[in-house]
Amino acid sequence: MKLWSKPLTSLLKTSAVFALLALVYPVSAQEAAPAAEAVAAATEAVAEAAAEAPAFADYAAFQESPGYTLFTVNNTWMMVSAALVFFMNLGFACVETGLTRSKNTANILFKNTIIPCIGILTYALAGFNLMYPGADFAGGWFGFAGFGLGFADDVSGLTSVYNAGYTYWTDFLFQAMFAATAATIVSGAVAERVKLSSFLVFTVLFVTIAYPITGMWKWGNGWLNNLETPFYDFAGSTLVHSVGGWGALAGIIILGPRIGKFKDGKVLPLLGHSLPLATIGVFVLWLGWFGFNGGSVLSANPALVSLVLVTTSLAAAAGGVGATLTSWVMLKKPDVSMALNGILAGLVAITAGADQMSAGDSVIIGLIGGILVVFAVFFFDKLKLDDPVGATSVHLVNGIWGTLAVGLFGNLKGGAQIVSQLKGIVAIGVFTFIFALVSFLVIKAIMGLRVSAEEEIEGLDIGEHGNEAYPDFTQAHHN
Amino acid sequence: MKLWSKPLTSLLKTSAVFALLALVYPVSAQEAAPAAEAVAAATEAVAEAAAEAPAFADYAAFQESPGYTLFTVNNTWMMVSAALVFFMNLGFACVETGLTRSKNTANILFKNTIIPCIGILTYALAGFNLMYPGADFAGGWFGFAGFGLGFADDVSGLTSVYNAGYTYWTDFLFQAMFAATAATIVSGAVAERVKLSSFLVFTVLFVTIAYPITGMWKWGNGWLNNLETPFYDFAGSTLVHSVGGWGALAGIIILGPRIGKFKDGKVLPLLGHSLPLATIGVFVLWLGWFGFNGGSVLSANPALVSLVLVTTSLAAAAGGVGATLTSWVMLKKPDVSMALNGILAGLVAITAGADQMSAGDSVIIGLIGGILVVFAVFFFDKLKLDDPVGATSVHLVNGIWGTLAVGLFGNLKGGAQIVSQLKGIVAIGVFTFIFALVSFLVIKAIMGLRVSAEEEIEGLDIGEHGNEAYPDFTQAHHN
Amino acid sequence: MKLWSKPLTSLLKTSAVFALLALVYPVSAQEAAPAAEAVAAATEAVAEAAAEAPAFADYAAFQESPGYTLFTVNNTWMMVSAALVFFMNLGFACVETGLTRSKNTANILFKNTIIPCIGILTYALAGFNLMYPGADFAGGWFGFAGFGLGFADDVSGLTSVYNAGYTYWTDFLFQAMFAATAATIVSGAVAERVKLSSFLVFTVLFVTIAYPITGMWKWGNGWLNNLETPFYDFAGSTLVHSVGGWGALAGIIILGPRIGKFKDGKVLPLLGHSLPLATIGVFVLWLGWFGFNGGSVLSANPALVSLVLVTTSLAAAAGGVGATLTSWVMLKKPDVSMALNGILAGLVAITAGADQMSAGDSVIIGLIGGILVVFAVFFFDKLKLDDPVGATSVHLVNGIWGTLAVGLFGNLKGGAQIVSQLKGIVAIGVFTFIFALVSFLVIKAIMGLRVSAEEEIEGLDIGEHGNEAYPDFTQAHHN
Amino acid sequence: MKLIIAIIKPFKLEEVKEALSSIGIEGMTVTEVKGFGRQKGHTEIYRGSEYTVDFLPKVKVEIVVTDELVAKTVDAIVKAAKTGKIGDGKVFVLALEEAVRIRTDERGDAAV
Amino acid sequence: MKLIIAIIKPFKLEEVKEALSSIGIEGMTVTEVKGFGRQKGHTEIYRGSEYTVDFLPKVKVEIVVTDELVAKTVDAIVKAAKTGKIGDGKVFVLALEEAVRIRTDERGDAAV
Amino acid sequence: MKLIIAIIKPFKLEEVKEALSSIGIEGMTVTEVKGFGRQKGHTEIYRGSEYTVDFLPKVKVEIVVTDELVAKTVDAIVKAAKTGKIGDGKVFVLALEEAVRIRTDERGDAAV
Ligand SMILES: Nc1ncnc2c1ncn2[C@@H]1O[C@H](COP(=O)(O)OP(=O)(O)O)[C@@H](O)[C@H]1O
Ligand SMILES: Nc1ncnc2c1ncn2[C@@H]1O[C@H](COP(=O)(O)OP(=O)(O)O)[C@@H](O)[C@H]1O
Ligand SMILES: Nc1ncnc2c1ncn2[C@@H]1O[C@H](COP(=O)(O)OP(=O)(O)O)[C@@H](O)[C@H]1O
Repeated sequence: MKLWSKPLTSLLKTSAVFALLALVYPVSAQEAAPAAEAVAAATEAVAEAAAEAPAFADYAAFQESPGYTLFTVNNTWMMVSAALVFFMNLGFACVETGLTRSKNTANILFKNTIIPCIGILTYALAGFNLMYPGADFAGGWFGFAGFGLGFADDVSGLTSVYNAGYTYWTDFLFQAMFAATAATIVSGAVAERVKLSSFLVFTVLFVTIAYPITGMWKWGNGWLNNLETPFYDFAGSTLVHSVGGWGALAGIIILGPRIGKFKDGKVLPLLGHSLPLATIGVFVLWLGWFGFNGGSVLSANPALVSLVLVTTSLAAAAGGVGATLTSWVMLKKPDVSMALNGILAGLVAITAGADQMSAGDSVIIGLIGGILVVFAVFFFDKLKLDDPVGATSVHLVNGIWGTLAVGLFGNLKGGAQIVSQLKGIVAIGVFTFIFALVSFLVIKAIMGLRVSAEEEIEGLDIGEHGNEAYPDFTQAHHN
Repeated sequence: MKLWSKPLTSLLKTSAVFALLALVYPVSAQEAAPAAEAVAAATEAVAEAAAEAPAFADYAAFQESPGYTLFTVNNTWMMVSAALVFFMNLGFACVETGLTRSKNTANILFKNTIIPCIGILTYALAGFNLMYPGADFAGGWFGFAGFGLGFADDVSGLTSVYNAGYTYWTDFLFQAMFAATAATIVSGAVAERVKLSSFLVFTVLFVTIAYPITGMWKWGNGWLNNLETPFYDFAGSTLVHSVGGWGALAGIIILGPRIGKFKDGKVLPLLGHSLPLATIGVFVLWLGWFGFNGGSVLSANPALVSLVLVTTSLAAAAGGVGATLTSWVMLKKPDVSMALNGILAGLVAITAGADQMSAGDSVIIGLIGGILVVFAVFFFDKLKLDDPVGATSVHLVNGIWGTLAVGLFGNLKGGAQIVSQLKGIVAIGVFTFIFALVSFLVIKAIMGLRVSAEEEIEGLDIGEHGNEAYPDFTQAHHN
Repeated sequence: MKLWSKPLTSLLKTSAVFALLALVYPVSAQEAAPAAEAVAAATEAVAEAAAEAPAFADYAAFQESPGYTLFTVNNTWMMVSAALVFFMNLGFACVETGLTRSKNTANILFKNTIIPCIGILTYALAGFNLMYPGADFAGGWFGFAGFGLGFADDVSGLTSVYNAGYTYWTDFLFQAMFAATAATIVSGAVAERVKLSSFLVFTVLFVTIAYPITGMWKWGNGWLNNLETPFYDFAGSTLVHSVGGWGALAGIIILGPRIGKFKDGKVLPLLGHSLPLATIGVFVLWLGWFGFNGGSVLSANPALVSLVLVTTSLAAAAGGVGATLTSWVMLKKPDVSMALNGILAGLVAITAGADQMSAGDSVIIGLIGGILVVFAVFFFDKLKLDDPVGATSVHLVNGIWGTLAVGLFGNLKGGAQIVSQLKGIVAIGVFTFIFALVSFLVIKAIMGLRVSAEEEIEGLDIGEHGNEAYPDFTQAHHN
Repeated sequence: MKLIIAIIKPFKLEEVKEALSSIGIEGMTVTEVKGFGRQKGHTEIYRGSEYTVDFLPKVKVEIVVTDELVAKTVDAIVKAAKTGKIGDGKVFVLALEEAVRIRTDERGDAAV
Repeated sequence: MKLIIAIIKPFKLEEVKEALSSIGIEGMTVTEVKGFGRQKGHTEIYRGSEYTVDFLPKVKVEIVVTDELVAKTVDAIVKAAKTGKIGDGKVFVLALEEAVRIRTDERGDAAV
Repeated sequence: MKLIIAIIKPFKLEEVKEALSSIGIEGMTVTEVKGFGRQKGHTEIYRGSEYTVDFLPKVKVEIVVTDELVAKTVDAIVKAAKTGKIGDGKVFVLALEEAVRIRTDERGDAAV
């Protein structure tokens, strides 16, 4: 692969990237000061409300109180956000299905359908109480508040210890939807060869145990949240996306590449079967991110939420443009799947600091994310790590990049913050990667992890489900 | 079909179902008491607001009043909910298209596109005023408030007699979106053989007359709402889903099966042509249910709406898991379309009591719904009733199950409630089934109900529309 | 083409249209008076809030104020609306992909993915400040507030001069999402033959310069907003849709038809490759219109927003029915793509006056829109103007019709209004059409506008991207 | 050995397959094709423009048989595929010089 | 009778069909195929990896004609399908032993 | 000249193509087909009902070669396509009377 075969054109095109960077400078130069203020104010307001809540005799009394309406607004926004995050499951299903072959379509759809089902149930059973074990475990590494859902019987229990801006149920719903996404990320990377039952066992372990434990370190007010300069991860570049990405990396290392992907030291692409599906998926994910990041403000605070939505959208747009330009320069033509990955990269990258960045910061973070994702795809291919949908490039690489960017740009930038970010990245990465690696190895030893070569060639749809995804359309499966 | 050919494995797998049930016990054990309180409080609050509304001289005066903001929040949530329920039309379109053959795709898309159009228009013309005829008809069997939309000219008319938490227009919009779904349910069951013009006539009758009349019995404050122990159907397991299901049952009885479905006493499956479409449909429907059930609280009441969203999501997840396990045990492999139907089954089943259940109750209701839907598909096949998309299994069987479940679980459980639930199920079932049966028979006599065998074999796309859904992809139609 | 070959049947069917019109009369007869009142009240309320805002020392003080909650509600609704308008990009992508051939699918998806990315970035860079240059440019033809995003540092700067009901960031987000749609409209019309790089250059010019300038004339408080009887365009029948439509018209004139479309004076249809995609697109667009029109109220005002959602939905439904009946009468069978176009036509048509119409008005406006779109498709075909997706018929023709309808129906009807509407239509049409024409000509001269005939025959997917949209499905491209 | 090519209506494939099975033929290869013949296509309309669909979906069945089975095979196909309506299709017979079973390298009649 | 097999460029199908109609041939069967020949495929890139598309879309037209029509048919196809550029395709002619019209059981030339 | 028809397993296409290239054959036409033979299809279940997928995806490769290349070609195909498992497919050889290269109007061996 001669990637710089036409140096002059490349140079011209590369300079276009820099021209764009230059153009965004005016955007970037703006101060994000009001945002910072807003953050402080919001935090206070939430704290106050929390203090107030238990004062009411019953729910009716609370409804009569002046704070009830604002509480209702906040809760409404959080519910809308939860709905949008839920919808991301469809986004993942479409992206992963679109970027894989039609003979494995039913299998991938099934996984992406049953994972949120399992995720929501196990999160209700244990995950939620592992991730948010309560005040007793503040600063710790592990805590558990018992099985099942439930809360104190009086009105004060309407909200949990972790929020005062919306109800306990809303809290659970929003967090449960987040949990499901982490496992879904893995499913794309291991697609087209992993045994269904084995993967489902992994999913249960991953979403019930691994995700909540590292989540607790930060969002559950564990040790990472109590560093001198606390680790910062606004909506989960690390806690959700990198976690999924580490799981994906462990999976593709142990599984090995799909048959036919690498031959005589060359990469033979196994083409995804439907770009429309992949595109639908990316738009649905972008929409979902309005809730993923917008809801992570944990209130409807106008200044903060709207800033977050703007930084999120700008980073997504810049990611799309960055990946397009990079693939245009490097590959001579703009690759559609790279543009799509670029948007996701921008979204993942901004997620850690979406509330701390100016418009210009977010453009730069997204643009770099979009460039990174293209090189990351090359890089993993070089390493003969086969990730059909680019999950590691999107979620792991950009999850790390976005988390680091919090120390490099925006309100929190600074050396101490960089150190804290690195601590969080490494700690969560090491834990999750080892957890996933061991889980996969144990599952492999006990029940096997990969389908037979015959089944892989014929397709997992027939092998695992006895289904065909498109029985009306004749098709021979060449690979 | 030897369904228990491998008794040991089956046993093992069945016990997995029970293990899951056992695991959810802790979830289930939680009391839903706060919810019950919340219900009472909410009802009161709405009543109060209703009493207050007419006090204002004009809209501007109302806007100055302290209650205006809460009114605005409630109204906003209801509008968002209406949008989500509207989106369910796409969900139905995708599920029904995905589970049928590509030669009938244009026809099904057309029906699912034009039904909401017709439904909204006829509901504006008459349906709304049939379903909500006003206080004069309280406790009755039938009422009509005249053609067209409109309300008293002063501010008190901003909201209708049936609500005080949002505007008259929001009320109409939300209810109109509900109405369209009932007819859409029928369209899936009769697909691939029903004559287009005949079906459109049925749709107009069904959505303009049948649905509003039975709807009025409960939601329009008719006789079912005034039983000593009032019939309870929170968001329409019976009023919407069973009603659609009864219409579907009448349709498939009169139409008979598709050519090729049953041969020499055996079932020959006619495979749906696109699992991705079916999956997109199910996710869109699940999202829509956030509005369908969440909006049925008729306000943004934080405690109630968030509880409803949690019970809804848990039931959907449990339904998906229940159907997957059942089809895995019974059919040896997990069937994707069954998992999808299971999610819908769980959603339909929780709909009647979504605001009255604890988390654990909703898991059990959904799980049973998911198991039921698989057996219901077998059952209707046994009866040689051909329902390509499983509409009767999903909407009729689980509509009944969910309505009954209100008497068996949650805040309202008890003998008297069971009796009321049965009254409602039977009364609405008998009326709707007979209405649909007679309508179909009359239409059949006058204009014919089924396309010619030739057209059925060639596909309704060419026959009814002169369109091809996928002209780019060569395909011979084998069945 | 003998369109009236069966006069009798046609007559019968045509009378069905009129019967429907007669039926809607009761709906139509209702007065929309409360809406008018509501408008006035809302405008006042916003003005007041604007006056109040600067009174606070900082954001925390504002949060303590009684107005904060209503501000939060309004802002939340606006953010939800922005999300829905964003989602329209997926709608356009699906409609345009579905109505074109599979050999150009990757190209169309790419354009519809990168356009919003580019649009959001350039709107941040310059477009927003061109469209809303501030009070200094009131009544003018052109203004610019400088590059980049940003606002005064104190709390008063939370909202811009153009709104007081939501934050500056929300404002930007909502407007940026609108901007992207205008360029997307063009992309459908020029599909299957336009050179990618050339089209991207056009997009940048169009969305950064042309759209904001004419937008400023009305929404930026320019000269059209300061006519004695101000030009009225509630949500952009002209400012967004016609603008896109004029760009589309210029494009298809200069590009010429696709190879094979016109032969020996006959129209040879080049069939779109996926009706499911087109249908998904239309439903997503309809959903998006809840935000497009609903958000254009610029607050969550319950009376106004809910009225707008009802008029929008009724017009969409009537458009679908109108186009279906028209195509049924004219073409003997109901064409699915016409029904879909009809819904969009109704939506575009109601957009200019969605807040000024009664339910009945909106049904009539939508119905006429649906009829118009069918004839417009015939008309452009007659002129040998090749528009694969009907963008000119939907957005240009119905943008004009809807803008005119504001002078013919509803609260503002009257001679003076008609004159103002015509002024706006013509002024914006002339400017945009010439801008687009010149842009296309200059681009054509410098870098070429159309792919080679060979590439067009083989498909732009291979030519422009080296991608295949559906590599799994064998297909020879006949045209 | 002969190569028999049958062009039939798609929905007749199942019956033809069964008819062939019942006379002991257990190998065939099926292709989806489009046919043009006396059975005229339909005139359809897309977005207001008429067009003719000339090519109708057909299925091509290719069967290699030993010489003695040819007549029986042709008859079985004709019987099973006939509806009596225009467009029923054709059967063509060609001489085959050699047949090889890839798995075993068997040649000639043994390979069929 | 002969079986004529023509492999042509897909976008030439319409012209070939018309050329055949104009010399009175009213039956043919069309299959979508992929061709490999002197016309080399393109090198494309998917997610950063180069690959070659060797197989290009072609259309195969099969026509059975009576012996006297063979030359005319071949010429008509060659003329209509020619662009002069590489990849125009091939025409092959095989001897046919028998033809049967399924609808009527007609055999031989009458069945064509 | 002969027309060689090979029915092979789809995933063997690449190897067969390379085998043919290596003996100097640079033209072939490929069709996706469904095969029915000794290799029985699988019994599957859709929504609770069992059904048998009789027709398995295969690829048909058609190659026209000059007479002297026939044996070599058949051998190359058989070698490359063999897995030894049931369902490997068949190779058929037919006599060809004429071949024409559309682009140049060349006839006979020159056209192959
Ligand atoms: N001369 C021919 N060569 C090749 N295929 C033919 C020929 N004539 C007919 N066919 C095939 O047979 C099919 C049926 O032929 P048609 O003329 O429509 O009806 P019939 O079989 O009743 O004569 C056609 O669609 C075409 O696929
Ligand atoms: N020997 C052959 N056997 C079968 N098909 C062939 C043969 N040679 C060429 N073809 C078919 O003809 C098409 C065109 O051939 P190609 O060599 O590319 O160009 P040309 O027709 O100009 O010689 C190929 O794509 C292939 O489908
Ligand atoms: N008599 C036949 N005529 C045409 N095609 C055949 C015939 N026999 C086999 N085939 C084709 O060869 C394929 C493989 O044949 P099969 O009997 O399954 O295995 P094997 O090649 O090992 O004998 C079949 O799927 C079918 O496409």
